[in-house]
Amino acid sequence: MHRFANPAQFNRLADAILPWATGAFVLLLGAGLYYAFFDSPPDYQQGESVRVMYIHVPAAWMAMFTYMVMAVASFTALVWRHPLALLAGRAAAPIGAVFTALALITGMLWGKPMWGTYWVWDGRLTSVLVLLFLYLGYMALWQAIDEEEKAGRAASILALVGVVNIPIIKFSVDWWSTLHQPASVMRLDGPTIDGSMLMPLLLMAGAYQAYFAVVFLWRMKLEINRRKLAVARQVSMHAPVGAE
Amino acid sequence: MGNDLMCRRGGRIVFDGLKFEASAGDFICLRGSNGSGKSTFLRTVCGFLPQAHGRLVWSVGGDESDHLPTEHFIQSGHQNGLKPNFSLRDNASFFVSLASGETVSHQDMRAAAAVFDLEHLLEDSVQYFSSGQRHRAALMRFALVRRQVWLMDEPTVGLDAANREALGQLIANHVAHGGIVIAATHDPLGVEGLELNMDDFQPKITVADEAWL
Amino acid sequence: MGNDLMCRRGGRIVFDGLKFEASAGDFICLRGSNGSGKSTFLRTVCGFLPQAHGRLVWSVGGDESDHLPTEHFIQSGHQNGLKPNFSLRDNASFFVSLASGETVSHQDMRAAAAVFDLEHLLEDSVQYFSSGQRHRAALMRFALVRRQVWLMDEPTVGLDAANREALGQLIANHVAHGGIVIAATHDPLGVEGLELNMDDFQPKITVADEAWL
Amino acid sequence: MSAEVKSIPMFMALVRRDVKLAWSQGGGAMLALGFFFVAVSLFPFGVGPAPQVLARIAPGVIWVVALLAAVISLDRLYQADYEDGSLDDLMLSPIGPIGISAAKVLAHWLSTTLPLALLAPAMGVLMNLPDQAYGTLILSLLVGTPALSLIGSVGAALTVAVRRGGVLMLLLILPLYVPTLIFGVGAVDAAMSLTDPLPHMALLAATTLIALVVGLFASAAALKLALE
Amino acid sequence: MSAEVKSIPMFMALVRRDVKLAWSQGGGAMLALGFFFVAVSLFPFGVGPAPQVLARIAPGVIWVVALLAAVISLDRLYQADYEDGSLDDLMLSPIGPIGISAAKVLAHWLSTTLPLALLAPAMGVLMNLPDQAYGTLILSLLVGTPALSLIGSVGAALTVAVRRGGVLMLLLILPLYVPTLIFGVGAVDAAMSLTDPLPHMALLAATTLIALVVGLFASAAALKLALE
Ligand code: HEM
Ligand SMILES: Nc1ncnc2c1ncn2[C@@H]1O[C@H](COP(=O)(O)OP(=O)(O)OP(=O)(O)O)[C@@H](O)[C@H]1O
Ligand SMILES: Nc1ncnc2c1ncn2[C@@H]1O[C@H](COP(=O)(O)OP(=O)(O)OP(=O)(O)O)[C@@H](O)[C@H]1O
Ligand SMILES: [Mg+2]
Ligand SMILES: [Mg+2]
Repeated sequence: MHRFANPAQFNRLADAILPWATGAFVLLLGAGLYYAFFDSPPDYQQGESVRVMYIHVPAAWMAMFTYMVMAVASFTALVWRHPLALLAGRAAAPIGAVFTALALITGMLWGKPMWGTYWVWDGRLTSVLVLLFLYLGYMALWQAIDEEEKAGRAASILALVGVVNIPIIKFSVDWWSTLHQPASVMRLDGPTIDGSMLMPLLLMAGAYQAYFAVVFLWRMKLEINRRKLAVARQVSMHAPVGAE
Repeated sequence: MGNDLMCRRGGRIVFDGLKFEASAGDFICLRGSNGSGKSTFLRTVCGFLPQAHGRLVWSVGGDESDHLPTEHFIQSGHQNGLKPNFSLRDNASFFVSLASGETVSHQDMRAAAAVFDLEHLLEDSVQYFSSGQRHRAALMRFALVRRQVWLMDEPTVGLDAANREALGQLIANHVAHGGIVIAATHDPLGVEGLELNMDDFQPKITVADEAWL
Repeated sequence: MGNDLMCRRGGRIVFDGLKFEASAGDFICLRGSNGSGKSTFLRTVCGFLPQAHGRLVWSVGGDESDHLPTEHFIQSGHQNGLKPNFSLRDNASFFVSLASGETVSHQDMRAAAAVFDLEHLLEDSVQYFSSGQRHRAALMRFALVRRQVWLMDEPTVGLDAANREALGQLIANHVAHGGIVIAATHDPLGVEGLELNMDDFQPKITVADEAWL
Repeated sequence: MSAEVKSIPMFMALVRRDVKLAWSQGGGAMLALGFFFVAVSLFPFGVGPAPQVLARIAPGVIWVVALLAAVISLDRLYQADYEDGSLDDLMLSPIGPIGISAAKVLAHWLSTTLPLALLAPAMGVLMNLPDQAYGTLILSLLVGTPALSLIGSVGAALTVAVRRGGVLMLLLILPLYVPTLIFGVGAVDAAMSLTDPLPHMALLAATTLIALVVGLFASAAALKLALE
Repeated sequence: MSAEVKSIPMFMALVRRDVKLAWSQGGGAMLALGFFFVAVSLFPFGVGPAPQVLARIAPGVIWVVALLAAVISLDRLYQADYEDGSLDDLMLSPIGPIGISAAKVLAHWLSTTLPLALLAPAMGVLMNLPDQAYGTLILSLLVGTPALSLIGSVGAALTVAVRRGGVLMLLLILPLYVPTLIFGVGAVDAAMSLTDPLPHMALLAATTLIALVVGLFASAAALKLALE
């Protein structure tokens, strides 16, 4: 376990992955945006506004995916007391919050033309809002407790409690028949969406994944450096105090 | 019993390389200047704080273990753990039933109160106690519950001369009966024992390189 | 200055017939067992508690008055009056600006902190202080603001030997410069002065007939 | 003598103490009940006394205010014990962290949220709730309030080391209260409109069960952390 | 050098400290704002999202919740200082008890109730408040909230010596809040129905003025009592 704990090793690994991930992000995003906005048909029901989908749907997926990353990191941190896992959770949280906010905002913008209102209190929308609050709560807990390790473990407990919300997001549309679309891509019996729409959707999803990888690794490196700096500052602050 | 302990709080190392051993009948008097880590050490022994390094070993009846089962010790810290709205009797009887699941007899209660001359205050609500009376009420627990190991953080605070003497006797008596007492204090306690000076275990490098790991 | 004082708390008479006098350069050491009324006495002198009987007279520059204007004294009690979220510097500078309306210079701040060896903790948040550090932070006020009369309730609590000495010197120094210090304590302070033992003023009849009046 | 058997009297002692504390002078139970009563009775002033409007919003207002009252009293569930040092003593008792949070949650429910449920019909009268909804209102509160205590306990334990962690607790737990609120109000609304409240009740009970499992473990873990 | 002139910097120092405390980690201002936000946003869950029902009750809900948020944060207006001993130091400062309560009320208003008023439009959106009512909503809160702080200060000072005097304070001050609530909601309702909110506003302002005079003196007297 502690072989991967080594921050130097992690840094090396991150440095190796980062350029590839960045390249993949640029390529996938370019292709995805092109197909989404220029080379895919408007929907026969929704017209041009269907193009919001290519931003909305991958964002919603990533909101849940990132939460799971955070939850796994939290579990690792709590059970194996792995400091790098604490940092991983901390690095993932703001990215997830941004994805969630993006899914919410694009959903709301899409809702106005489709449902005639920005917001309804249905199961899917509500549980995604709860997800946003969970991200915010996680980050707030990190902020609120000065002692970093303690803060991180408190936040990890919250993250694990919040995992309950993920299946609710996923299955709320099936449990309560509501306004929101049920799953058409990620379902057990294969996607039910037309190929001309599926392709740009998957490209965009890939781009979001690559984006996540880039920002996540970059933030991890940042966190590690920040910790190192904090330690160094403490050395200079408290060194003369020690009873030599 | 403790071996090469290191303890960290808020990312800073508080003490390092501490070794100590205590066996039945020992009194360990923790000394050291303010902030040297006496309270931190006691809370580590209680199991509240994890040690960053080193091992605490307890051997009870031949078995060695990392954690001392809570049936074997009792502690009192900087806060007194009393509910101001309750009478002293209620506070005490709750403490006993939580610690041992038993109810305390009227007689035992009075005997325990007598140690620090609190009989006349038993029915009074703790919020009207003077600071010294309050502290004595907190110390009453050592006379209420039988435990082998006593951990005391600054037990003399606010006590007048007569009660300090009573405290010294209580400790001496416990030690004489095979108990172990570890007490952090700045005052003389009038009990013979080993001294452990926390100033001797200040970390050489205040922040270890792998502190963040 | 005080004459035949009696003080009542919660319907009970705490002390009775207390007489004392203090003039510039006096150090009065309040003694007495727990619950004898030391804290009550100090709070009466502050003006927080009304005396049930008797008169407190202050003469400042020839004028006699019942209440000592707050510009002349400073007190510290069982609680420390520090905000745990703030750094020591913030706590101290707020205390000064509230007490005197002035801002304290960087230099004065460091000098005051140096009295109890707190310079290195100035920027730290008080919530991470050890108990002794916290108490020293509370005592720092006496070095921050110039007042003639100092009222101290158990100033030695939790201080290590070096800081007790510093406290003794601070008091001795103040008294030598014409200050008045009244301190309630169970510990020796190492300063010469008058002793006032509260045990001598316990009420003869515990419940006075006119207590309900 | 097994540890479990010995722990039962300790557990009961803790429950008794906490109930007694909650009801002693200045305890949290009175505060929550007072808050519940006063806040609900402000609504007719705020919204105006039109009976059909009040009736329409009655289940929602009663549930929301009950929930807020629970939050207010949960704020100090562990904080008070932490501040006066008795949390240390509790944690050293043989019942362990899970036992402690179970006992404290039970005591909170008995002393605070249960009385809220029992007081609710009176609030229903104030809010002009239709007759057919009273039974479901009480029942939904009885089934749903344990979830409030349990979820709240996690928030309270997580923020215990944060001085006046009130806001943070609010932010952490109120989103988690949303399902309970929705199903609870749903049941009462169904009863009011003379449809079947059972599906809502079943979901409410499921929420409470999930809260029971997740809540106790998470509270216990958070408590241990708090003392470090 | 007169005492008044010297007291101004002390007064300002106290106001600054209290504002800083309210906004520091775990301070009361964040709690009140969080409570306001969360409690209002629970109503659509509770009452159901029907826009016209929400709009109908919007002024009442926003005012009632703002009032409850103020009460929650007032609970510890003096209590925190009393418990940590700094109330002793304050009372010995030359600004005197009236100065202290004036400074603390001002700080409370600046740090807590004023932000509530500024946050209110956002809550209006959540509650589907009609466009024409926003101006009056903010104005009514600006005029009315000082009364909340002032009246609350009396209750907080009276109960400071009672441990966790929360209930007591609630019962003491909430009835006194009713006039403010009625006039405040009345003004917003008037604006919503396109009638003149001015008479309501005038009454609201009068309430605040009365609270100013009575509140400061009563708080100061209660504070002196608390330290005995
Ligand atoms: C704020 C409002 C909205 C939120 C929070 C939201 C949330 C979500 C979430 C979480 C998913 C992922 C579901 C999954 O993977 O199973 C999703 C997918 C989706 N959403 Fe939304 N949504 C919102 C509004 C809308 C609107 C207005 C529409 C269009 C009518 C819409 C259409 C879709 C579609 C087509 C999918 C993909 C379903 C699939 O193929 O799996 N959403 N949304
Ligand atoms: N708030 C109060 N209400 C009623 N009685 C009180 C109150 N505070 C203290 N007393 C009682 O008044 C008496 C004197 O208390 P005081 O705090 O003055 O004692 P003290 O001499 O300072 O003792 P210590 O050395 O323990 O600090 C005690 O018997 C105490 O029980
Ligand atoms: N909760 C905390 N977080 C971070 N650091 C802390 C915390 N509590 C104490 N410390 C720091 O740890 C060091 C040791 O504190 P500790 O309370 O163990 O000292 P102590 O020896 O008991 O001192 P005292 O004689 O003053 O009681 C101090 O420098 C203190 O500032
Ligand atoms: Mg200590
Ligand atoms: Mg005293």
